[in-house]
Amino acid sequence: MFQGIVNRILMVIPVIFGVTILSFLLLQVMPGDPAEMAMGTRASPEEIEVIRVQWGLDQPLWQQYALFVRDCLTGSFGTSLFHKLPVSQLILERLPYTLGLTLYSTVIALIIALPFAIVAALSRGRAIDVAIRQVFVLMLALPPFWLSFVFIIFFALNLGLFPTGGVGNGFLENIHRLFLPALVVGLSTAALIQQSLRGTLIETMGADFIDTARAKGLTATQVFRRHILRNSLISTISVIGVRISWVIGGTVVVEKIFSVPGLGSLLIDAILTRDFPVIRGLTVFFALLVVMVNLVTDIAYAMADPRVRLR
Amino acid sequence: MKSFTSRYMRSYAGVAGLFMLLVVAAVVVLTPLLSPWDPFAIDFGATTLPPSRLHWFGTDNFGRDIFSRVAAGAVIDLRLALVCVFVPMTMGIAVGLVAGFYGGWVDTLLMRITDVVWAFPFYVLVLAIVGVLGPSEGNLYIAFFLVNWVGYARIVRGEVLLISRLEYIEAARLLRFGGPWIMARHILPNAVSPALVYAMSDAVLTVQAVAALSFFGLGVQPPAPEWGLLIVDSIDYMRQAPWMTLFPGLALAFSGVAFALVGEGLAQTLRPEGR
Amino acid sequence: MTIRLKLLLAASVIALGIAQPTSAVFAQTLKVALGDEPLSFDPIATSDNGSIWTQLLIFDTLIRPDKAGTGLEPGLAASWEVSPDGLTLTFTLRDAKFSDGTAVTPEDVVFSLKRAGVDEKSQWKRFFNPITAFKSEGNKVILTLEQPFTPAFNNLALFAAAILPEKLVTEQGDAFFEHPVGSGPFMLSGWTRGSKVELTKNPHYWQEGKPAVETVELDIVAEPTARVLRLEAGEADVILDPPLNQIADLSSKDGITVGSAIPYRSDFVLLNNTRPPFDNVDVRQALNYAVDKDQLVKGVLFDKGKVAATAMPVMAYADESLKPYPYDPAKAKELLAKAGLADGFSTKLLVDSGNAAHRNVAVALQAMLGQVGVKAEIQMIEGGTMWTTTKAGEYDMALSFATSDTVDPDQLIGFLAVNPERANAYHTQWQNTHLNDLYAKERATVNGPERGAMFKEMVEVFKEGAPMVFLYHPASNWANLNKVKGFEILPTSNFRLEDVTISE
Amino acid sequence: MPLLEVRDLVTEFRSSGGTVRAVDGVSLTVEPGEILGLVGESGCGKSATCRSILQLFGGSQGRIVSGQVLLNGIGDLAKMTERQMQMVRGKEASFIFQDPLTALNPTMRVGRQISEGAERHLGLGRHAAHQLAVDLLREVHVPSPERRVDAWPHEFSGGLRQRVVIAMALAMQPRLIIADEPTTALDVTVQNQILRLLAERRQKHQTAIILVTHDLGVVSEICDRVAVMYAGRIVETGSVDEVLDNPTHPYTRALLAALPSAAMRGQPLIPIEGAPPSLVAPPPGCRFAPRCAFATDMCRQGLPPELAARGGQATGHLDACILGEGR
Repeated sequence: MFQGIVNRILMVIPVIFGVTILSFLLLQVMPGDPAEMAMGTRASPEEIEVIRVQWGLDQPLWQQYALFVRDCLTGSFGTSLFHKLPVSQLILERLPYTLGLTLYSTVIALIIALPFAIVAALSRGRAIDVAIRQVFVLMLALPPFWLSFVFIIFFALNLGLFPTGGVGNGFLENIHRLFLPALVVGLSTAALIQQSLRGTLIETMGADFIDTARAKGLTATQVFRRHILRNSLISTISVIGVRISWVIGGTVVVEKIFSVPGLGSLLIDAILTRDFPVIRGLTVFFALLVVMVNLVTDIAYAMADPRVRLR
Repeated sequence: MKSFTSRYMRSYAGVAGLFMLLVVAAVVVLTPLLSPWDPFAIDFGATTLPPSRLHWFGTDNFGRDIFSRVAAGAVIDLRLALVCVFVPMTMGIAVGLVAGFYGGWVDTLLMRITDVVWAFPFYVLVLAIVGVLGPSEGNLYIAFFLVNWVGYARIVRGEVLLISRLEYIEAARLLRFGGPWIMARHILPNAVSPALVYAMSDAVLTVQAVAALSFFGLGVQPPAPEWGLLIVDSIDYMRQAPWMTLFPGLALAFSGVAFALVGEGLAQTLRPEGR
Repeated sequence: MTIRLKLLLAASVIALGIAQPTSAVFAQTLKVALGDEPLSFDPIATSDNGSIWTQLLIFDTLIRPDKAGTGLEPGLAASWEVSPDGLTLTFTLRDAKFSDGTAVTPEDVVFSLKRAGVDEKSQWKRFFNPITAFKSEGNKVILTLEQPFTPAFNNLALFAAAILPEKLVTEQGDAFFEHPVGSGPFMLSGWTRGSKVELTKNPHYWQEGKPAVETVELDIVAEPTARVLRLEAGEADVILDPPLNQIADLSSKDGITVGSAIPYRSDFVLLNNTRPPFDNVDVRQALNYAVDKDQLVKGVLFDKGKVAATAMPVMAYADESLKPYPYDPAKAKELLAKAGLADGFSTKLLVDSGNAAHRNVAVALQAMLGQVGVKAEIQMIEGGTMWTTTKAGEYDMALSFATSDTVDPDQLIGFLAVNPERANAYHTQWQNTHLNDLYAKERATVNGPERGAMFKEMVEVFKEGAPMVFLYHPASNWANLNKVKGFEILPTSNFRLEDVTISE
Repeated sequence: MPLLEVRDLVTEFRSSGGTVRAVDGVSLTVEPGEILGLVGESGCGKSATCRSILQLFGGSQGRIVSGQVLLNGIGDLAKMTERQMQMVRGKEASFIFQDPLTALNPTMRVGRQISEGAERHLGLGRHAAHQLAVDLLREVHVPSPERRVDAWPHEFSGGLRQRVVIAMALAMQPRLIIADEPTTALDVTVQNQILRLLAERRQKHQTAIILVTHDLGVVSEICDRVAVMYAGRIVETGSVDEVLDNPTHPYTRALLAALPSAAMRGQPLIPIEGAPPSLVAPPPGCRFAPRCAFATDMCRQGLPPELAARGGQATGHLDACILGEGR
């Protein structure tokens, strides 16, 4: 097991290496001169040239890449053109909001998806199952930014249950404030989880070992909880692991609408202002985040399901 | 093929989804005949009119007929969804087949590349690519092509590894058939079905993503009546003229559900055991 | 099914968390929701609205534009004197303190102005370069120029010339701007990047009894509709830039007041004068005739703005009687025919994808130009790359705008109409030597009617040459709860908060 | 007094193709300490009959339509609610499934799986349950049970897993074990070990066993009595020696003819021609008639014939062939 985990971690290294190359190349094709962007529209060509040299933009490509890798290794990820700060500092300031939102929406998604997946699986093929599934498909199909505004108007403005956006101080206040954005992201995640969990539940309910369990005289509840649900949830771990990338990405949209100062807002602002070190640093960071989450879910999965061996 | 059709027709979800897609197609084809309104004609004298007999879905802030625009937008959105799903699907299937079948360093190389692309959150990479290249329909395609193939590559490779172990492939190998022949005749048909099912859920997410890109001003360009763009441009009118967001939103949800249902139909047809 | 019970329980725990009241609202906190996020508080390294507006609440300048935007009023300098040849500027400082309690000294002023004019990081060097010698003397600061340069005085009212405490900036370097200290009405007490800036009243502020509010919260809310919802929910006291179409609706709501002001800004369509047919003045004028500017202001701006005669805002020395190109499609067609384009032509219109108003304007423009046979394809582009794209001359037409940083028209006329200059007539490459001469002369002429006449002439030449399609001057709009009194947006686009009061 | 008496049991399954009457009027008895073999082609309703006894229909929608399942001292299982059945399963009668590879929960340690039923029924504590699992593993001859008790199912071979399944079935000392083709999925040497294990158990504890199989060799080896099923019905039953040596129903004969027994080795196998009838809409009359070489028009009419003793047969040897009357 230990060896497996080490191997799995080692496998991450070439991926991360590739990630830096891809991020670097991506920004290389970007039109527009970063030095000119940074200096704004008021600076003279000479002043801009000074900055170009300062940032090594006059260097050959491979040297620029080496500089970028150095920035990543030292943990700064470069310096923002507009914030004039290390990208890592910007990321660390905003990371808690994105992580919090991701976690929060996943919890909400589970709370929504679990009971409905169970009900749907138990009444498989009947009207209630069909209805539940269609509602969840609809949840997936509704554009999140549209849903966000509907929620703000309905829950925040008309009912006054939640603030219209922003973040506050402290855990409880943020649980309250971030509920609507977490709900928007959570709904589409819930749809994905519900779909897969329902399938797994049905598959597990038909498994031979369920008959074995029943043959032992266990109660229906015991069979369901210990054998059906437990086994199905294990496979849900890996579904969440795969979908977490989608969830993290999904927060991008809602962060902007709900004025959550997370990584998504940072990315969008960086793209719109062409703050290229931020775009580059963030894409690498996002990839790192996904790789890490996948690593953790893989290990968790391997621990929960003894059959799975980490290669 | 015949048995595929008849089996598919037995899936209620599949038939419903197909029917819904046909409705969308019918609206697209028939609208120029039914609706007298040019989707691009501006009329400052008839702005933000609520739905009526004249304008079925009302008009927007430029006095354009929303029904005509939603119908015209269907062409764009369905084109985007189909192209952005099927081209990457083909790419991904090819990569997955080659990697899974040949194994060895080919597999290692292709799968490392796949892992790298897979590591980026979908939205982040698409946003970054479109943001860098600049917003246009062409660049949307590029972004989706670059990003979307990975899911298929992973699925198909997994299937190929499973199928390759089955005996008839071994038998075919022993009979010294060439690699491409084996792939085409034996592996491809079996490996494609899970990819096809995945493609439908991919289509739902693609329509969504296109709309989300429009939200950030990175999608299709106005005055094209792309649904996401229609919604985005009318967010400010959400309370004054709710029909401006409602109908494109419904269109988006409608086609999303249609794709999802077709996907379910395909799933039931192609893998009845619910594997 | 016990699992479901647990879920119910979990859900109710969350519900309880939700039922908790949000943090108590303190009286005398002014909450302003705006879309522009401050990026940095270093005045010489920023040029974005969010940063500039916030800096102006924290820092002082020697002199500053008055509220009407027509002249300058004392800031940290209680009085000043300009020598008759315009080469020596003498400022007498008032008795002011930074928010940490230390006095503002002439040395601080000299340090700050030198920094703006010389420091490598400064994006604003050109504005202060002409000042060649800085001297402090008692409570006076004496600045010397080698050649007459009239705008220099105005430029000292720029935010980039904000006065910083020398000691702290030298000691702390860049870190200073993370928790800046200034002599302005407020001091920074909290900053969540991307979310909000919290300001507290500066106890040492030189204007006795001001500011009236204890604390200010600047909330960054990027979506205009979300800002309106915030105001209506009572979570914001003031919001900037509500969606234009919602302003009428907002003003009819109880407890909400809307306001608007026309700042020094102008929106226009750049025409690439190096590309045919835009090299032909007839075509350029034809386009100006072809656009129904009244309709744009009415239909797209919802009357929040006014039709522009040229790309120059109506500011100091402006000729208010100058008439815009009238909407006259027949005349436009006639001019096009004269240019051999009776059947019109096809072209592309570059638009900033992030600018919602411009997206709408573009759609309307496309329709209007279509009326005279000009088929304009809309091409969206990232706001960030607009500048480099037009600079490189890779465009036909581009929807753009300009704002004035100063109250003096020199900056904008130089930017928009002079070629060669830094922007080469804002990338249109249009050139008029007479205008160039006038520009050079104006800069060396002391403020007065003579200089005014030069500006008027330049603007007329600019209008005739029509290097752009002149559109409109949009209003800056805001809305506030009725309990807020005294909030307004100044012609310089920023806002002051020291006079704002909240009544309960 | 028999331990188990099944009377006229009818069980239906709902499927996409319609309602299948997989068990159609089955009657059988099992005496205490007896091994009853239940044989027939696949799909004949052997498994369905067994599953009906404990109402374990898996993922499919099965339902007892009529008939009685009388368990001595307990009553009619067919009339019991699911909750009541839970008190019977495992404790009074337990079940051994066909495929040991899928019969164990892959995410639960084997010891826990063995003891969890006993934990509930006997109220065992953690320690006692653990000890019970070790004892049971020892009893089914799993080497080093103290160590193996904490292993995962995937760490076991097929034969060991089937031993675990058997240990599970023995946990509460049931009076009846229903073993549904317990050796089909295993290779021959392991098969014998498993069968020996079952025989041993019967020897020691007088546990009655219903052994479902399609292997007549197995039947002749360890069963006391045998019941032959065809198309949802029992066509012949009696002591093993009687039925195998002196089969009276044409189907049983055909089955035996198809068997490459020691006596018939070297002779060509005789396959039974045709396929079993559809259980959705079975033909009238004797269900074997369409494939029966001796069938007459009478065979193809009316209700399927009842089990009955024919003249000249030993006590308890019954068949359901009307032709037997005249033979």
